[in-house]
Amino acid sequence: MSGLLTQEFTVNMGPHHPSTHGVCRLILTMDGEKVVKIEPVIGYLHRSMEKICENRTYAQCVPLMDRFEYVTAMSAEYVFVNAVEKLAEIEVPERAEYLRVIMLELNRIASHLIFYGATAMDIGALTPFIYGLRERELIIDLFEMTCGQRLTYNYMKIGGVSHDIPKEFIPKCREAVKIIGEKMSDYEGLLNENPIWLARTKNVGVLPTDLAKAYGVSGPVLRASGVKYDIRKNDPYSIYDRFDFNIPCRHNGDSYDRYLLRLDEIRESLKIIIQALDGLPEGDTLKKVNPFNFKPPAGEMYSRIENSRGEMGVYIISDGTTKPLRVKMRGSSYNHVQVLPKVATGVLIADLVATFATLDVIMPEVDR
Amino acid sequence: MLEYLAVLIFIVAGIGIVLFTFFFARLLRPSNPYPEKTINYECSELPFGSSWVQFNNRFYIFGLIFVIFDVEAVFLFPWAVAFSQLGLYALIEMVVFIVILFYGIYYAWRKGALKWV
Amino acid sequence: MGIIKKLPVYSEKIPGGGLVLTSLDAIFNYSRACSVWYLLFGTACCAIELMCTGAARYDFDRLGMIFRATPRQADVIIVAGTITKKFAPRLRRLYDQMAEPRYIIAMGGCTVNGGPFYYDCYSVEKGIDHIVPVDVYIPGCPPRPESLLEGCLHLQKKIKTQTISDWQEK
Amino acid sequence: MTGDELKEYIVGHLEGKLKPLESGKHDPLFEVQESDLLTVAQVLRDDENLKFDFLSCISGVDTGERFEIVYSLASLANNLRIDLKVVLSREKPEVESVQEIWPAANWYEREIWELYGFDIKNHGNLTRFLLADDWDQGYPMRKDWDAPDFVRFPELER
Repeated sequence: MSGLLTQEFTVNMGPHHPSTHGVCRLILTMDGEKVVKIEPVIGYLHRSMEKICENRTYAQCVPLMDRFEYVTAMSAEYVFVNAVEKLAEIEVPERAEYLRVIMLELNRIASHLIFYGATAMDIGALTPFIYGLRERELIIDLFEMTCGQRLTYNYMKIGGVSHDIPKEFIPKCREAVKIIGEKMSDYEGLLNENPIWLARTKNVGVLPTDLAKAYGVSGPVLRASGVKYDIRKNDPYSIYDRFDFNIPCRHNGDSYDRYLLRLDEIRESLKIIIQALDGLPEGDTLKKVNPFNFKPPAGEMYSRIENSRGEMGVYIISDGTTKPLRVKMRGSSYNHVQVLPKVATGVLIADLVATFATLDVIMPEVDR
Repeated sequence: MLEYLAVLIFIVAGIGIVLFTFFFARLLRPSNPYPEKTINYECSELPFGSSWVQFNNRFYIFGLIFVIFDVEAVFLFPWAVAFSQLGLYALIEMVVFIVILFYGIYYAWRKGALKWV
Repeated sequence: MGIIKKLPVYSEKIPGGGLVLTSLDAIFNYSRACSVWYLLFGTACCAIELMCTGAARYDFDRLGMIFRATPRQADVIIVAGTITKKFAPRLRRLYDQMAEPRYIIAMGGCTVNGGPFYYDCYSVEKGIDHIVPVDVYIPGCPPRPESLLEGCLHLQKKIKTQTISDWQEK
Repeated sequence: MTGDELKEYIVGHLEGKLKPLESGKHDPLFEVQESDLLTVAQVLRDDENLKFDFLSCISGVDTGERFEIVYSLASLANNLRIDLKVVLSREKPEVESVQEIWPAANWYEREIWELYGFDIKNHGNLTRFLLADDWDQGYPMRKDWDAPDFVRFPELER
């Protein structure tokens, strides 16, 4: 049977495709069902954010950073604000630091819940999508309570956070953490031992460790390939060194491990949130900085944080005026799409979809 | 003669309903084909290359073998339902039927049709 | 499409014809309005809001709106997200490949006139109304699911006011 | 290793090839000549207690009067982070491709070639990438770039 003369044909897994998480186009050369060559084409969401940032004051760049990575908008804001505060040596009040950590971890859980729903939907299961987004709404209510927006929060200001949390935030947050903790067993019960899920994700899209490091892969994808590296632990920013949480790490780097690792990370984030809620000090939440003529001293700075997808960084060059000279945004999905052809060639197209889903790529990070 | 009339009406009604639903919708819906609309959809890109290629039809062969044994199961159902009234003769008959088909799958297996390439 | 094209002409001549036409309109419009299938289409931040609107709490299915992956089976494209210059011809092609009667909901500031990417931006289309004919605009960046639902209700109202006679030109 | 020890160690180890700059606020920033970029990068990656095997990102910079390219490197094993800056000439900006040392650089360099117009030598596939297929208006990220429909944000007088 294998001696058949078969011809290859090229097909577009194009910009408008349910499983390319936005608008990424993969030109596939196929031999029947097997993918022979993948050539990613990106740029369908290139909104020239870096050019816009060069003509905005620092305070105006923050809402733009939300649109840079809109699934975890808090981490995009934080990475920019953290860079500017380090450039200008601004001391952030204690309460603001705690609120930031709570918001960052809540946003990480919300992003992993979207990952859980979207990956399952790509692989064919529709129920997890409804499960995941149902719990995510609890977290979105918390965000809405504090900063009024569901997706692009503009919550973190240079020097602190914009609003203090209302009274009913803490009980609602504890309740949400409890509910998500319980619902985790539903999520795992639905998919972890599901034979179809195992057949579709076990040793599919295996990313070896050296390939992962060579291609600058970071975050859960890197930790699923055996490298125990998390910026919150290895190069702690903000007050992450005060909380004890461990870094889940798995070794055979296939889609199943990447999926499991993100569920473990939800549990770690729940632990951090509880510790942060217990230790939340009183005090003011913003060290007021006049946003219109705020001029940080001239200098360059690459600040990076660990968001739900991987290492997110911002390289800011300020020349002492009110507008940054250059803001380079680094998203981790950029490297994950670059490593995709190395990981998913020679497999059936169904495995390509599973690999692409578990790499958890979203397009604004790639196209900026 | 009358019974045949009932059968005739039944056939005509069956075919009529199918044709009705099929063509009545064609009369009612707007149809406005123009070139940009009739290119085949390839994720909002212009389709390049042709899909008229020889490809490895491993799925087609599995589908074929499945259909054979699905039909076998269809024949088993009436027999299994009326099994108690039929007695020994029907049992032997069915066993022979199953053995013949069992030989079929053995042939396909030896020929390598079941090998997943 | 034979008879329906000539129906308005005949119905004027027959005394009770107008009644036939309007009642047929009512049937068509009601059935089309209550099951508008939207295309699974999302480029940027509004796509996440579209997903949330499709999920459990702000359910789209209440309005009879189910997501379809191909434009062949979709009635409406909810253009959720920024349309860049690179993607504009693709959006036009998607719209062309949809079967009539088809509609477009422009969701989010980017599709109305470029939104936050209007100034200093070299690669974003400033609004999509010069690419595809838009039926309903939904402001917001991203608009709340409630405003998206309201936009869909507006679309349903718009569908219910259509008549067969104006199908002929479209 | 803290920031200053790292600076001395690297300057000592790569005598004369790179000099630290003060403008790097949080992590050490070095300036490297374009000619010996590859040798410095090779040493930074393979040196035993440096091992910068993780290329975070490459940023092209146009400061109005000169072009620069900044490599942000990280070492997963020893938790270190530095930046390398290469100043390029204004008329003919070109730089060696560091793809052999860090394969992740492929797309970053391709993007810089497309948006800034730096010529990346022996890169392999410098092709259209982020911009629209029929883009012919030059290199948009340069400070002196302009286009007919390019609307500037109005200056709000305070």
